[in-house]
Parts: sequence; structure tokens; C-alpha cells
Amino acid sequence: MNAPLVSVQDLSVQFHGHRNASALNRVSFELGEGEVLGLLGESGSGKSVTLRTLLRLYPEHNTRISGHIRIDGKDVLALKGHELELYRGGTVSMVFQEPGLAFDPVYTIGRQITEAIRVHEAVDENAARLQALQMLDRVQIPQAKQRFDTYPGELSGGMRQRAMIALALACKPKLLLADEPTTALDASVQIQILLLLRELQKETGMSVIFVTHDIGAAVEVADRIAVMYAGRIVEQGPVAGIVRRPRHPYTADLLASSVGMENRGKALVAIPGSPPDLACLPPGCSFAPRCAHAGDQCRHEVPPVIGIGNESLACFHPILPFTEAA
Amino acid sequence: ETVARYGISMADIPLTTGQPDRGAGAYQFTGHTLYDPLIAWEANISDRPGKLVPGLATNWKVDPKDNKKWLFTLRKGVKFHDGSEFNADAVIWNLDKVLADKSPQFDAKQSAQVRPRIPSIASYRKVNDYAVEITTKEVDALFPYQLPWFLISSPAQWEKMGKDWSQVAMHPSGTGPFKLDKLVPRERADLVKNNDYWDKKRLAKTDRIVLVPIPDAMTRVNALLNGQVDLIETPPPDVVPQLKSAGFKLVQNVTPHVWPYHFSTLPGSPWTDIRVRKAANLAIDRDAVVKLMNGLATPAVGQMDVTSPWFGKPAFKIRYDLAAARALMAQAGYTKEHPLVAKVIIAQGGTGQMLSLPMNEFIQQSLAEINIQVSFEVVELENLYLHWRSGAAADMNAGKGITAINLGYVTADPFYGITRFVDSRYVAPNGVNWGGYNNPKVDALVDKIRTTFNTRTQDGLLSKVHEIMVDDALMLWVVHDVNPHALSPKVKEFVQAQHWFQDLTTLRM
Amino acid sequence: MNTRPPTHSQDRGGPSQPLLIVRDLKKYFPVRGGLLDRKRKFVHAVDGVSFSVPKGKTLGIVGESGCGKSTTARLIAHLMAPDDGSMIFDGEGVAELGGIELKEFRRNLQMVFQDSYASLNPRLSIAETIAYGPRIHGVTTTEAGRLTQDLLFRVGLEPDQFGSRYPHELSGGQRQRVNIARALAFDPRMVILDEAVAALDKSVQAQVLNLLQELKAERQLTYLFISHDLHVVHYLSDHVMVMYLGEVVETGPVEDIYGHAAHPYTRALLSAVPSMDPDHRTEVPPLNGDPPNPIDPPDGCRFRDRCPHAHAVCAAQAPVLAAVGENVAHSVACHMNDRLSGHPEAKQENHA
Amino acid sequence: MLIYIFKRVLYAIPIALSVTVVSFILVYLAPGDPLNAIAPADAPAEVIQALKSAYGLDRPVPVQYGMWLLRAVQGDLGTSIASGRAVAGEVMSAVGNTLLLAGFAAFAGVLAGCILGALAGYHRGTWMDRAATVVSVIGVSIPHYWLGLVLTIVFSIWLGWFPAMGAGPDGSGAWLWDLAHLRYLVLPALTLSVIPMGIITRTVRALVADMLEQEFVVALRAKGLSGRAVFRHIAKNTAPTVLAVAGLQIGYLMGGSILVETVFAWPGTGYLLNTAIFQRDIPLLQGTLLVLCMFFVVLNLVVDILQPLIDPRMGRG
Amino acid sequence: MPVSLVIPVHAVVATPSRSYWAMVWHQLRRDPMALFISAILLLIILSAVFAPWLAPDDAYKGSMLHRLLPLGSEGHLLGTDELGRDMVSRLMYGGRISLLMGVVPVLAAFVIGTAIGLFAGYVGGTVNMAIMRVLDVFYAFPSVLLAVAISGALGPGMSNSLIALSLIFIPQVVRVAESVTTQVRKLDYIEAARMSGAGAFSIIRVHVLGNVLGPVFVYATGLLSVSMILASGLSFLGLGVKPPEPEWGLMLNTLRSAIYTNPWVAALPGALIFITSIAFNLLADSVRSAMDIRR
Ligand code: HEM
Ligand SMILES: Nc1ncnc2c1ncn2[C@@H]1O[C@H](COP(=O)(O)OP(=O)(O)OP(=O)(O)O)[C@@H](O)[C@H]1O
Ligand SMILES: Nc1ncnc2c1ncn2[C@@H]1O[C@H](COP(=O)(O)OP(=O)(O)OP(=O)(O)O)[C@@H](O)[C@H]1O
Ligand SMILES: [Mg+2]
Ligand SMILES: [Mg+2]
Repeated sequence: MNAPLVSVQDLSVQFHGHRNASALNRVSFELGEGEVLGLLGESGSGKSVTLRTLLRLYPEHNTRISGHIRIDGKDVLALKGHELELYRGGTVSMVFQEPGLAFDPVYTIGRQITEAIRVHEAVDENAARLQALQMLDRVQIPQAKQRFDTYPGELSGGMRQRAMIALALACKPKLLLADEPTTALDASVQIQILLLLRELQKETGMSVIFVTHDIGAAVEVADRIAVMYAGRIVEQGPVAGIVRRPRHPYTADLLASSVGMENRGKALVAIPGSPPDLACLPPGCSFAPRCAHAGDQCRHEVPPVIGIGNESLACFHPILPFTEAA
Repeated sequence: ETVARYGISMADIPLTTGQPDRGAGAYQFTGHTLYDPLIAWEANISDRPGKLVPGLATNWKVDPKDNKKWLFTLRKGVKFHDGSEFNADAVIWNLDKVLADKSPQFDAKQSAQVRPRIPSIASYRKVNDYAVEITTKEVDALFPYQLPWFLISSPAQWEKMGKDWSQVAMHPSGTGPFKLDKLVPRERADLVKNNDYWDKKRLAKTDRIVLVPIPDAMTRVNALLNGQVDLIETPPPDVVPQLKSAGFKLVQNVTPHVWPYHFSTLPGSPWTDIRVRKAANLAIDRDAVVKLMNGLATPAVGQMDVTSPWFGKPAFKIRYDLAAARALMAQAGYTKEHPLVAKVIIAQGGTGQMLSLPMNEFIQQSLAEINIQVSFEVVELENLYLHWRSGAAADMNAGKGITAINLGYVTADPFYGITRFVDSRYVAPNGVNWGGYNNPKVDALVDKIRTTFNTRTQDGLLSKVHEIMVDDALMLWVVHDVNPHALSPKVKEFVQAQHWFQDLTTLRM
Repeated sequence: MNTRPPTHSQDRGGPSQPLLIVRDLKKYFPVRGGLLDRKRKFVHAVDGVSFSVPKGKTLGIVGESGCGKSTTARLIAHLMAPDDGSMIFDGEGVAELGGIELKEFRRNLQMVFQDSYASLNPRLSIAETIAYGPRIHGVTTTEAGRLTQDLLFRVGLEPDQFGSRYPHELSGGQRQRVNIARALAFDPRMVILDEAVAALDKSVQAQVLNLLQELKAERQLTYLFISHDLHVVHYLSDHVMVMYLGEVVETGPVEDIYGHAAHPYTRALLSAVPSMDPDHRTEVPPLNGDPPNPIDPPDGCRFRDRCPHAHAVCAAQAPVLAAVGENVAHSVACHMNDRLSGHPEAKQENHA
Repeated sequence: MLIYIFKRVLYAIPIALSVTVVSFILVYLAPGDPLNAIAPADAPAEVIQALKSAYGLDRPVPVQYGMWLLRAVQGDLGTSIASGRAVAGEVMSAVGNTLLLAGFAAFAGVLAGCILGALAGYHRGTWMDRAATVVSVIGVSIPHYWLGLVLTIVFSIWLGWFPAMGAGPDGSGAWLWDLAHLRYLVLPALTLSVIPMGIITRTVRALVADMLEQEFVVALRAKGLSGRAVFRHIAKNTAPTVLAVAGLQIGYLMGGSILVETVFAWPGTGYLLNTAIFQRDIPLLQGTLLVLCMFFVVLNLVVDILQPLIDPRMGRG
Repeated sequence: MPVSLVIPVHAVVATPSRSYWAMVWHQLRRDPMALFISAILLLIILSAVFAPWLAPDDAYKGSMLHRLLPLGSEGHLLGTDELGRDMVSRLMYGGRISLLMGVVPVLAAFVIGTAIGLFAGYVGGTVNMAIMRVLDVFYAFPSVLLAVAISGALGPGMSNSLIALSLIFIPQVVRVAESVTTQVRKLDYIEAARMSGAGAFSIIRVHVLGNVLGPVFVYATGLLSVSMILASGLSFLGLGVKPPEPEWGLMLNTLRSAIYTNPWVAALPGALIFITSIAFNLLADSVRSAMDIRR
């Protein structure tokens, strides 16, 4: 097997401002070509920060990034100037959570897609427009020709998200970062978008990192799932494994507290408390205060990440021992 | 071509159709430059007060049989700028222009300007092509003094301009030493020399005079300093040192203009007591005011300047004497604990008001020294005129407790300077005897003046009236204006007359 | 488990009288059209909705965004005036002559909103927020304070610790607890929960859902539960009402709706839920297109342009809500349910 | 879009009408007698009365208003009492001059404001931001009439670089677009430009800083746009607001130049207004106020119409 | 089994709870800029308020012998004016009026404007429309023009200037108050309050006012300097305060002609207007950012 497309090692991100926050703590993962990784976690667990750091979207003056990011053979943290511009949107592109906010409201969507194409490909305006139009068609926007010249505000949420995907894929990226692309949408539309993403991924063979806090959505598209909690990846593994045999107590609790058809009439398993403040993380395992399995060690020591193959776990007291499943 | 650019203090070029608006000061700009009166005022001398001299009339005399009739012999061979002839018809036409409401050429604006200045005219007729007869309402020996205000414009030009006065304003035609070359309202007027002027002694010494209205005094000074204009009117006193040190000349002269507080002597006014009026006159350090004006004023010890033939010998010597003033106030019953309280209406500024606010504040401080507490009602000049014309008794004055008014008075002729303020028949609303002064002795003297055609006797009678005025301390006289001009070194000559009327033909670059 | 029949202190109509009956509720919002077109347009936000909520039960309302769920809730709470329709609360007409007074009605009916932050005044502390309502109704300061303490404690927030805090100092779940506590301050009989858990994280959502269940049992509450999360509705509701473009398309007991949905829209909604099984992923989207525009909805069946079973009759005629087979509790508005409608699939459906 | 414009124009009409009423009434509230302007100070009562009826000032105010409005819509604003010239002509030539001045000042102010504001917004929290903020605060805090004086003394009297007053060597009537004439514009325009510069700097700074936090800007960078390209987007997004503020500023400049025009003897509307106020020249005052306010109303209208052309969201709703 | 769900909280904010205004205050106190400006403003305000006690000399009485003394003259630290009055004293007394002219119209507009804005915003509908349209008319006048026109119409004088300025600011404040009220009115917590049976008055007082005051307050602080400059401009034009009252704008005007002979003294009133105005503006900025700290 050749080098993975994405290799992230010990990535830490700290924000300095009027409030310091360590948003990411030594996050490591790898992603092969054509693979779909679901990044699962509660609000504020650092999913978006991970994606944005991969694209180097944070301003340098108030962000401290350490660790290594290699994508498609490039040392991402060392990219500069024009190289960085080509990398963004060319090698890696992104779909945002709120399609309503992620488009420039004063340009037509057609122009915005065309613009992206022209940054990355040496084509003239007309060719780029044609290409953009094809992209709109490809994301199954009905009457793409008319929609081409509409402003983002004139489209429904679902259509906007499709357009966003078209924009992200217009320059044939190797890696697509999808940041909760369906959270803002209705269930009926969500499933359409999920299927579309899956289909496009198959067609193009690109890799995808799909961020969500909805396990169901992750299951629909991901090959592998990484569970994040308070800026760390606590568990990683193939979808089926995570869903059926969670090892980390957090993963297990998360699965259990998701309401399903079988829960009716029973009290739900709820994780007590709420996620920690990133500005003052507890000294040990950040889940320890809410964890039923936590011991003394958990409260004082950060559990190391143990990884085997494409699975990993950071827990002193896993529900299932790591080796057992490996 | 020699050009003199003249920064004038008006906000606009005065009316050019014949009778200028904007007061006496405007006559030097678009009055006596473009036009001539029947009787002119001698304005090209500076070392003595001018006198009446022939203008378009070579001669005038009162009919010995009927003292109301005046016969004017007109100058022959005078042509308007448009080439038409000046004659008796033109004079009648001009009289109709301002006095006959029904005449086609009647112009309300010009009429409004000049009618109050020629109140004596009752009727007129052409005697022959070069003689006209004017009848006055009553016998009025002072009548000739009214005529420098009445200017003759060309009837032919009015016809040529489609009988439209606003057209005439842009292309006026008179008989004066200058012609109007170009007029940009509010910005400039170009006067060019009239080489064919009938009075060769008064041929203009500069080819072109550009009048530039700059109402703001500081802006005017800046324009002068900066070389945008060559001379300006009334520089603010405080810039005089700067002007002098930068090599600019200041010229000034006695000017028939006084800056007084005009008292109300009506019942209820605190000024009815002559001791108070006198005390006020004694409380002012006039030299300090002159200093405040940086020398651009002379002390006033009466309505007239002491050099005036009408000043006379008043018994009451106005001077700065605090002790005497305090004594008078004490006699009148005012003390520190019970000061006299009075309200004076003043303007915040404007033509003829000099440094209105600082000067008034100075007076206020000075009077406070002798237990007179003055408060001010400050209004715009235009509004002040309304208060003035309405008289002290009017509700807008008496009703608000206003018992004195501060307004610069032009004192160029006997009527303007003296009689209109003291004649009881001119108590408002009939005239501007603002304070309601009523003295039968004075009234009798005024009557006598009107019927005295000998100038010397007339002057004597006027001095009498003036003496009474001063002895009665009818006003609080502070200073006379000196109508200062600042000239750049480029100006070679400018003769400043002792009058508001100035002769711009004397200006030489 | 609480098995007692609901015997609320204020109960009037008896256990069989539904707590709330809504008839033919309508609300059209005018859309500002062009100055030139004379015809005014309307958003048919709620278009003739009728239902009843039995005492002590939970009615779940589901539907896509914009179908009129919140509007229905606001109409019931009298936060906006309906264009048409009537309501009977425990046997008494609401806001009509001789009926229950609005102020009294509101004491009995409270509401919890979706946005936990926007529904709390940022300038008031938690305790002040909760005490505000009772104070309005003349409860003394001390009494209101005590009540607030009790309520905070009940919703799981330590009163001493949280009472003096401000909304921005709480997490989403905590804020929603405060909102619930506020709603309970009047000891209401009915609570409308408009997407009350939608904005919460899964782990916190479970806490709040548990709390809601407990409170319901403890205080014999009746819930009107609005959500677009079918799992949650299934978990909490006894009856479910499915709305589409301002109309009720199907209603019935939760088992019937989830077990034998009769309306194609309901079925589509149900299958739009992600599968949770990596080996059996969803392959075909059950619904195409976005929720349609409620301005001037289509004639006939409003769902027809997205319905795989649409037929001529669907365009010609609007289906009416009718019982599914013998089950009077379960009704649906679909031509396929009506044997006489002329829909080709109607018979098959019934014989199956 | 056409409908929007039509509606907006329609909406401007009652405003414009009310503006005429207010301008008319304001002037009537004024104490003092307009005839002072034309009659010499000591004119007798019958002269005044005659003038009053000649100018129609003796009729009831509503009648006067009606007549005035009727003539105003035909472009006849009456004749100035003081100068006897047609008010319309007076005002129009003054408006031309002020427009020249205000236009330059606004151009300079808006341009400088945009540049400073963009710099500050982009480099928020740096020394550049602070410097731009200081400049903008100075801009909005300085009494501009005072600034005018200072500038005149420095640049005109001491250095002699620019004229101290006037609108061209031969007056505004002969305005030419050459250096000799433009020199006259420098000081007054500079004085006037300080306030819009301050305000625009603040506006742009806030807008740009806010815009930079927007998700779509992140998205633009995420798709690989260069800084310059992103700036284009930001510029277009800020444009409607800047346009609105700039429009207001031009309006303020048109009406707010009273002192600058007085100080520099610039024959514009402010100058006209000042003389009109102090002379109680009612027709002139009414005419000037009316034209200025109408200008403002129309300016706002134009801005309102332009905005949705840039930002499609604004034309709806 | 009623489960009691008291959750151990370690998570949420460790800072002690303060009311919003206390937090703003706290924030302001930590802003060195704000402190510095406040100190300067306080100095100016105090010396104005206590002018009768602090002024070294009579502000109304001068001596012609000592007119226009330069800065640093003996007994007259900042020189004298054109009537020989002590500049220090005049500036202190002048501050009373200038500051009054800055503050009173804004205060009046703040109170009246907020009331109207709240009413219009809360009632909404056609009433709101009507009120706002009427105010639009005043908006159609550039503010300087309106100030000059109103002052010109009412006649010069301090009280008329105050009225004119208040009239100018009221529509602006109403706009801010109305738009915030309209926004706040739509928020769920207002609906929640209505659900608890509260009347309009109670809701406005408890729930709307507090949220509207903030933005209006920020806006009004910004108006302070505008008001002061406008007022001094009016005095400068001769439409404001009457002599011999010392007022900075008026002093600036009367001292204008001394600019060549005594430039520094002539510049003083202008400089004071400038400094105070800058201070007001910067304070407004600080208040704005301090009030921005929600969440
Ligand atoms: C030297 C003459 C003047 C110039 C250059 C001038 C020009 C301007 C300009 C361009 C503005 C910007 C519009 C704005 O910020 O709103 C403005 C506003 C202002 N002017 Fe002047 N105007 C002058 C006369 C006046 C007068 C006569 C006054 C007082 C009556 C005045 C006081 C102000 C004030 C306080 C503002 C801020 C008003 C606001 O922000 O709404 N200025 N002026
Ligand atoms: N620019 C920033 N400056 C400071 N803190 C930040 C910044 N961006 C994110 N954070 C903090 O980092 C943490 C992680 O945020 P992130 O947006 O990655 O969460 P998330 O997992 O995407 O959550 P959600 O599901 O809500 O999108 C949050 O606590 C957030 O407050
Ligand atoms: N005040 C209003 N004015 C105009 N239209 C409104 C108003 N309130 C709601 N609507 C419209 O009425 C329709 C129904 O809205 P409603 O909020 O009831 O939907 P919902 O089912 O609650 O949707 P969601 O799931 O998004 O909350 C929508 O199209 C909405 O745009
Ligand atoms: Mg996120
Ligand atoms: Mg809703």
C-alpha cells in the first residue's frame, strides 16, 4: 500500500484571543484514497476546527498549530502564497454546514463556481462557465441553466447545498471536506444530499471527510468513523465496528442516547452533564467527569492513543478491550 | 490695463439698476460709479468734510416766491453709456420710476431704496429740455441733501432690455465714470473706465475695478494677504498689526457714522432720568474702545464728530469720569445693592455695527462699574431694524422690557444725522425718533432750519439742536466709525472721503 | 409508572373530554406582492387543521420545514390571531363569549420554544426569568422565590448555583431546562413543545427527553410535541399528526402511523430516516425535491407533485381526512384510501 | 426590479411633499420681517405695506403655500426679495457650485475613507487599525469650520499654495477644468472631506471586519481565491452600505457646507442659505431649502435604487 | 420513580455571575483607553461644573489693558480674550454651556426618542408605519441644514438651539430604538412573557427596555460629540448662545480675528471643542466594545 492520501499527526490547535482555547489536542488520523471518514462528535468537540486546519483557514496571528499534516504528498503546514491557493479548492475543497451563509450573497452561484474553476484551471471564461454548468447538472439541480444565474438567496436550502457541492467538486479535488452538510436541512432533503455525496464520491474516487453529529448520517456515507470529544479523537474504526461494538464509553453512550425506534417506553440512557470548556480542560481524560467507567487514573492522566491498523482508541477502561476486537 | 480688485464687505453686489440696495455704503460700488445724481457729494477730497456739488444739475435754486419750488438746470451734452441723451425727460422718467406707482417703469425695489431718502418731493415737472422743477411737500431747506441719493439711469436702456429691470441689472446704463462690464451675482462685478465721462476731472485713474463680495471679515483679510484682492473694506481691528507688518497700508478717515445706545425716554424707562443718561456717558472709557478697535475708530462725544460744522458747543462735556458718573448715579438713587437694570437690544454683527459683540460687552462691563446692569437681547441686524422702526413704545420693545437700542447711525446730512432723531413728529411709527424724544424747543428749531436757505445760518441752527441733543444726553455715544480700508502696496493712491460715499475714480494702481 | 387516570385539580370535563379540541384552524399570511398586481398572495401556513388532544396524552406533530407546525402552535397559544377556526379547552371555548378567559387559558397552557437562547431574556438572571410569570400574577416575592427554587431543583439545576446566572452562562441543555421550568411555573395542564429538543446534542437531548417524560407522569401533563425528528416523536408521542403544506395529511396512534402509515408522504418521511445499519444503507431517496413553497399551493392533493402515486384525480380533487379502514383513530387524507375516489391504486391498497 | 423602483419612487413623493411643507413652515416661524432685506432701515410703513402686497406676503399662509407650491412644481421659485433675481436661477447656480465642491469633497473623503477603513478592517487590532481609527475619530471630531481657518492660514497665507477664497479667478460663472481653477477647490474641498472621511472610515472598517468573519469569506478562501480576489467579493458586499452612507454624506455636504462656504466665500448653497437666513429673504430661503432637501430626497432615492443592483437581496421584501 | 436529575456541574463558566451592566462596567474599567478618556472628560466636566469655585478670575469682566495676552502671561495662564478676560476662566465657564449643549439635546432625544421608538416598535403595524414615515420627513433634511433652519426659524439663543438639536436627534434615536424593539419583539422570550400573561407595559419595562437601552445608549454616546460640534457651529454662525455668555463656539468666532496676533489663544476654544468631541467619540467606541461582550 502506498502512502495514504491524508496523514495527520499530533495535530494541536490553540486559539489566542481574549479567551485561549485548545481546540485540538494531538489529533492523528490517516485516510486512504477513495476512503470516506466520518468525524463524529458533539457540538464544540473540534470537528470544524480539524477541517479548517486542514485547509489552513485560520489566521496565523492568533492561532498556534503544531503537528504534521501531509496531504497528497504536500506538507500542508508549510504551504505558502500561490501554492496554498492552488491547494485550497484544488487538492482539497470543502462543503459548509450552512449553505445559506457560505455563498457570497451578491454573486450568482454560476459566477462563484466559474470563479473557482478559473483559479485552478487555465481555461477561459466560457469554458469555465460550461464546466460550471455541467457541475450543476451533475449535482442534480433541476433546470441547471436557469439556476446558474440565480443568486444564492433565491434558492432553497437543499438546492443551495447541492450548488455548494458543485462548487466544491468543480476543481476535481482529491479530498472533500464536508462539514455537517446536512444538519441544516430537512430529513427528506438530508437523505437526498447524503446519497448524492455517496454517489459522487464513488464516481470520482475522491476521499471524503464527513463531519456530523448524527450517527445515522455517518453510517449512511462513511467507511470509517472517528469519534471526537473535547478536541481529541477518542476512538476510530470501521463503521460497522463502531456502531455495533463501541469500545470507548463515550461512543457507547452516544449510541445509546440516540433515540431510536426501540427506545419507546423506556427511559433513555443519558450522558450526564455537558461537554467541557476547552479553555479549562480537566487534567485527565476529558470525558472522565461524565463517564460511568472512570477511575482515578482517568481523572489525572490523559489516556494515550493506541492504534492498530485503521483503528485506534484512547481509553483506560474500554468497554471492549482493544486487542480483543483487533 | 490697470486693474484694482476690491474686496467689499457685502454678501452680494448691490443692485445695479440705479438705486443700490444694501445701505449707504453700497453707493460707492454700484451707485456713484455707474450713475450720477442731480446734486452730488464731494467725495474726492479727504482733508475736510465734503459738500454738495453740481452733478447732472449744474445749478439748483429755490423759487423765491414759493419756497416749495426748486428749479434745476440740467447739464447739457451728457450721454448715457448706451449712447442716449441725458435730458429733462430722463429726469422725469427716473422720478416716475421710483415715485409713480402707476408708471410703466416703476420699480418697487428701487423705489423702496430711494423713496425714504427723498421724502420731501411732492411733485415735479419738466420746464424745458434742460430744466425741471421739483415741488416739496413743505418748505424744506435741507432738500438738496436728499438728492445725492437719487441716481439717474437710462430710459433708453430700459426700453432696449425689454422693459425688464432684471435684464437692466445685468446690462445697466448710467452716466457715471464707470461702465459695468460684467456681473456675476454674489461673486464679482467688473467696472470699466468710462473714457467719455463728462467730468474730465473725475476720469477714473484705473481702467478696471473688480468688486468682489467677501462678507466674512477674516476671509476678506486672507484674500488681501494672499494677493487675491488689492484692497478691502473694514479689516477686523485685530489683524491690523499683521497687515501693517506685512506691508499693507491702512487708510481711514472721519466718517459720519456713530455707534450709540439710543435711549428710550418714554415713561417707565429707567433712562428718563437725565442723570442716569449723563452718568452712562461718563462711564465709558472711549479710548479703550478705540484701542479695542486697534485704532479703527474715534471717540464720540456727541452725535456728530467734533470736526463737524454742526457739532456746536455743548455744555455737557462727554468724557471718561467714573467718579462723576458714580455721583450722578448715587443722586439718582442707584447703588450697588439697588442697581439700575436695563435691557438693550443689539445685533450680533452686520454692516455699521462695528465689533458689535465685544464692544457691547465692553459697554456692559463699563456700565456695571456705575451700578447699571445691562442685559442684552441679541438679534440679527435685519430683525433689529424691525425693532428700531417700530419705536420703543411698541410691544416688541416695551413689552420685552427693552429700553435702549444699539444701532450704528449714518450722520452724513442734517436730516439723517440730527433732525430725524429729535423731531417729535418723527416719533415711531412716523419715523425713527425711537425713544420718543419730545422737546418743543427743538421742534421749533427744526422748523426754522427747514425754512432757512442760507447754508451758514442753517449750520448754526443745526449746531444748536446738536448742543441740546448732547446736553440732554439723548444717547450714549461711544465711537465714530472711521471706515477703514486696507490697501496692498500695489495701490498707489486712494482718496478716502469723510463720508460713506467714496469716489472710486481716485483709485490708482 | 404512573397509571392513575389523570385527575388534575382543575379538571372539569372528566377524563374522556379531550383537553384540547381544535377545529378548522386557518392562518394565511399575506405576502407583499408587487404594487401592480392587484391579486394579493398568501402563505397558506395553516389551512384548516383540526385535531384533539386527550388528557394526559402527547400529540406529536411532524412534517417538513415550513409545513405550518410552529404556526399551529402559536395559534393555539394565542400568540397570533387565527383567521378562522375555534378551540375548546377542556369543554370550554377559548377566547369567546362565555368561554375561558385568555389569561386563565394561558395559565393552563405553556410553551417551550426551539431556540433556547432566544427564549430567555439575556438581561434577566435565571431565577428572575422563572419568577417573572408568577410575579405578574400577583404572587409575592418570597413565594415566587420559593417556587423558583423548587422548579429549578426539579429540572435538575442546583438553585443556588444556577439561580443567579445569566442565560449566556449556561449550556444549551441547561437553558432548555430553564425554559421548561418556566413553563411549569403556573402548574399548567398542557405544554406545547415546539422543537424543544431539536437544537440539542444527542447526549443532552436524551437528558431533556427523560426529564419531559418524568414531568409528564408526575404532573399529569398533556403535551403537544412538535418535531421533525421522527425518532423523537415516536419516543414521546401517543398520537401523531403529519402535516404537509398547512394541512393534516395523516393522523393516528403512534403505532399505526409508524407501523402502517397510509399516506405516501408519511411513508416517505419514515424511510428518509438514516438506516443506522452499515450493511443496509438507504439506496433511493424516498422523496425528491425540496419542501414546496406554501404560497399558492397546488390544487387538489398538495402532495401530488412529489408523490410517486399521483394520478389525475389527485389534481382534480383535494382528498379529505377519512378513517383508514375500520380504525377510527387513524385517518388519512389520500385518494388511495378512498375506494370511490377513482384512483387506480385505491383498490389494491384496500385489498392488500 | 422595475416594480421596486416604481414603488420606491412612489414612496418618495409624500416625503418630498412633506419636505416642502416643513421647509415652508420653518421659514414662516422665523421672527423678523423679510422686507427688511429690501427696504432701507427707516422705510415708512406705507412703503412696507406696498411691498408686502407686491410680494403676496399679506395673504394667509396656507394660500401662500399653495401658490408657492403650484409655482414651485413648474420650476418657478419666485424672486428673491433681496436681489430681485429669480430664486430658481440663484439656487441652481449655487447648487452647481456646491455640487462641485461637495462632489470633490465627497470623492476625496469617500476614497480616503474606503482605503483607510479597508486597511483598518483587514488589519484589525494592529497599529494600522489604531492609526486609521485615530484619523477617523479626528475626522468626525474636528470642528470643520475651525479646520478651514487653520488650513487657510497655513496653505494660503503662509505657504501661498492655494487661494484663500473664491471659486476661480473669474468667479464661478467662468469655471474651467484646468489647474488654475482647480486650485481654488483644494482647500474648501479638503476641509469638507474630513467628516465623510471619518465616517466612511468607521463604516468600512466595521463592515470589513464583520465581513471577514463571515462564513462565505472563509468559503472563498477555501476555494483557493487569492487575497485580492477575496477583497473583490468583500468590496462588492460592502458597497451597498458604503453607497448608502456616502449618499447621506453627499447630502450632508450639500447642506452642511454653510460655514466652509462662508469662510471661503464659495458661492454655493450654504453661502446662499446664510445670506438668506440673515436677510430673512423668504423666497430665497424657501427655495434653497427646498432644492437642497429635494436633492437629498432624490439622492436617497438613487442610493435605494442602486443598492439592489449591487446586492440582489435588497430589492425584495 | 421520580428521578432527581441534579447534575454535577464542573463545566460551565467559572466566573461569578454579574448582571449585564456590571459586566459592561467591569469591562470598561479594564480598558486603559476608556479610563484615560474618562479621566480627561471628567477633568473637563468637573472644571466646568465647579467653574464658579475653581475659576481663577471673573469670566465676564476683563480689562482693556490686558486684552489678548499670549499664553503663559502672568496671572493669565492661557492668556486673555479680546476684552481682556481671563481665558482659563472663560474656558471653564464656557465648558458649562458647551457641555450642556452637548448633553441636554442628546439626553432629551434619548428619553423622548426611546419612548417613541419603543412605542412604535412594540405596537407595530400601521401605527409604527405612520410614526416612522413622519420621521422619515425629518430624515430627509441633512442634519446641519435642519439645525440651521430650525435655529434660524426659532431665532438665536441657547434654549432654541437646544430645541433645534433635540429635534434633530429625536428621529435618529427613534430609528435605533424602533429597529431594536422590532427585532427584540420577535424574539421567543417576548412570546414566552406573553404566554405568562404579562401585559404590554410590563413586557416593555422588563423585557424590551433593557435590551433597547443598550444600543440606544451606544448610539446616544456617539451623538454627544455631534451635538457639541453642531451647537458650537450654531454659536459660530450666530444662531446659538448669546454674549456675553462664554461658549466655546462663540469664543472661537469672536477670537477668530486674533488668529494672526495671538494664534494660540485664538485656537484654544477650537482645541477644547476638538478634544472634548474626540473624548466623547472615543468613549462611545469604548462603551460600544464593552457592551459587545455578550456570551
Ligand atoms: C465650515 C463649514 C461647514 C462644513 C465644512 C460642514 C460640512 C459638514 C459635513 C461634510 C458634514 C458631514 C455630514 C455628517 O457628518 O453628518 C458635517 C456634519 C456636521 N456639521 Fe458641519 N458643515 C459646516 C458647517 C457646520 C455648521 C454650520 C454646523 C452647525 C450648525 C456644523 C456642525 C456639524 C456637525 C455637528 C456635524 C455632524 C452632524 C452629523 O453627523 O449628523 N457644521 N458638516
Ligand atoms: N477561531 C476560534 N477562536 C477561538 N476558539 C475557537 C475558534 N474556532 C473554534 N473555536 C472553539 O473551538 C472549539 C471547537 O469548535 P468546532 O467549531 O470545531 O466544534 P464542532 O465540533 O465543529 O461543533 P459544531 O457541531 O457545533 O459545529 C469550540 O469550543 C469553539 O469555541
Ligand atoms: N409571521 C409570518 N409572516 C409570514 N409568513 C410566515 C410567518 N410565520 C410563518 N410564516 C410562513 O408560514 C409557513 C409555515 O411556517 P411555520 O413556522 O409554521 O413552519 P414550521 O412547520 O414550524 O417549520 P420549521 O420546521 O422550519 O420550524 C412558512 O412558509 C413560513 O414562511
Ligand atoms: Mg462545526
Ligand atoms: Mg417551526
